[in-house]
Amino acid sequence: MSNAPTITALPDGVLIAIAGDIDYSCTTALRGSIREELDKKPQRMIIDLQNVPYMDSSGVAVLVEALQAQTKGKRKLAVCCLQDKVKGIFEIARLDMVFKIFNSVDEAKEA
Amino acid sequence: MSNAPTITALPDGVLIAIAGDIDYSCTTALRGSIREELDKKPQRMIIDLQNVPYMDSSGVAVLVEALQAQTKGKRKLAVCCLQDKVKGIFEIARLDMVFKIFNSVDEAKEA
Amino acid sequence: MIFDANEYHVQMRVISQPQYLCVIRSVINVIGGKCGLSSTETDHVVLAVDEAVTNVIRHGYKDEPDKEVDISIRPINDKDGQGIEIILDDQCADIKIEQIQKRDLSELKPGGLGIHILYRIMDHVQYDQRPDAQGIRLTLRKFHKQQQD
Amino acid sequence: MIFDANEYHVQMRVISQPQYLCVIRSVINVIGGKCGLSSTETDHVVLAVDEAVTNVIRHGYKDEPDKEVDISIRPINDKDGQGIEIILDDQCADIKIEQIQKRDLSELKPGGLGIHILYRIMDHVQYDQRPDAQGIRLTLRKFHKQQQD
Ligand SMILES: Nc1ncnc2c1ncn2[C@@H]1O[C@H](COP(=O)(O)OP(=O)(O)O)[C@@H](O)[C@H]1O
Ligand SMILES: Nc1ncnc2c1ncn2[C@@H]1O[C@H](COP(=O)(O)OP(=O)(O)O)[C@@H](O)[C@H]1O
Repeated sequence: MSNAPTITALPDGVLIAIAGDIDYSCTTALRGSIREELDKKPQRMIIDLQNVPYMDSSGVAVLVEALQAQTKGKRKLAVCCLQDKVKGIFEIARLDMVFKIFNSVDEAKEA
Repeated sequence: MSNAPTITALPDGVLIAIAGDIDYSCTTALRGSIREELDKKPQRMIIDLQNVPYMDSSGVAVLVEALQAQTKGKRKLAVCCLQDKVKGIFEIARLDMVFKIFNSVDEAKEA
Repeated sequence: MIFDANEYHVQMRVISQPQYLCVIRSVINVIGGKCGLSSTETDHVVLAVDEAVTNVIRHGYKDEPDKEVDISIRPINDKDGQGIEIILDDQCADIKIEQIQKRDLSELKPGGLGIHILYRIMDHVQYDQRPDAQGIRLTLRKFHKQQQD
Repeated sequence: MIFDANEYHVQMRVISQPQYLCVIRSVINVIGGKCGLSSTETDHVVLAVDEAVTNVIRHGYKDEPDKEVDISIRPINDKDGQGIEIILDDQCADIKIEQIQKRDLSELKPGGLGIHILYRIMDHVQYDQRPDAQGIRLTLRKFHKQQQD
């Protein structure tokens, strides 16, 4: 992940599209970008991972943080468009049941 | 290149399709396969590189050998479907003028 | 280097900066198949090694960017099967291996997944104080399983 | 390893077997961009290093599969510009650098392209007898050129 995530406003929240491998080289910056959005308390936050070929547990930690912040405020967090390897780490970390995971941005918007 | 090249008979010769990176780890085997076909003195030999993402000068040497054998016997040799990086080495080695290079197998068959 | 190249065919020394994690991943990614792992097995080992090196950088070296991580790789082909062995050596002389602990996964919290992932993915995970007592050695092994192809 | 990791961020020792050329290529491929090279420049450096290592294996070690090649990589960022330096060290004590010669390209023959490619691609190519006189050191440098992006 060498670029900042792309932030798009939604009627009821925000869509954050990340691009590139997510590992410990970028999670500090990514955490910062996502916290900035969390602070605005969006009713719905969608994290689009379609352009993320790879993620390790330091990336998962950032998502878990976001999930906890949103859940605590009774707001929604969804992730969508996971590539196979990223699906793999969700399964290995047994987080595929914890997160709301969708196949498309549209499905995540409606849920 | 971990697989042997795919050899297909043509009305007037042979089509040799190679797959995978061509470097010094496979050129001895590749040279063997191509020599076997050269020994049959095909009127036309087409070497299809569409599934070759990378080639170094040890691969180029095999092709130059084939070209020389065919030219000496007044028979044809064409290469086709070069990917960008492979085109690059032909240019760097200034062999893009020496070989007959085509964009498709069909063009190579007609030429 | 630490080992005989005839056994450990590829050895690397990488500075302790996360920007080079992707270099290490690409090496494991290319070598996995050569050691007889399936592509899914290779993907998993890539993740495991990434987690282990990240831990050395974060916890071992506390993000100091001028330390070294040594990675030694050998193909395994013996009675235990076909696979890969990867040894990570660091120079964290002040770390005791007892500090390196799997966490309980029942509670959801950010972090604490790395060691868990290591053990889930690899067939063999072993932390030792390095023979020369200058740091930690992590030995990882993964064998190819027929049915996973 | 040969160098200080603070300068040469990634160092590798690879056994002298052509099956590992692709490992070396993947490392250069990932590091090129980090050193500021464009993707075409990186592709070219990948080829140059592949040619140089192949030469060590073929000509230096005469295909003996149990020798070592050391590869040390550092990003350059100084008055000369931004780019990459790659040092190859072998242990071919019986090779004299005078034996390593570009060939005349006017005549078409198989082989003899490697050194030519090295000089066409790299901005700096230098062969030295190693300080310890145990082999050859090849120093390669490539700088990013603005217009090539
Ligand atoms: N290489 C290491 N050196 C020192 N301590 C480590 C190392 N690896 C892991 N640890 C310790 O084990 C704990 C658990 O590691 P891990 O499961 O990867 O989770 P996390 O890194 O998210 O804390 C770390 O918090 C750290 O205290
Ligand atoms: N690392 C090396 N060690 C010893 N001799 C070398 C080395 N590199 C090149 N040479 C010599 O220089 C010649 C030219 O090399 P090169 O241009 O790569 O063409 P080729 O390898 O096809 O012969 C080789 O044939 C060899 O005699």
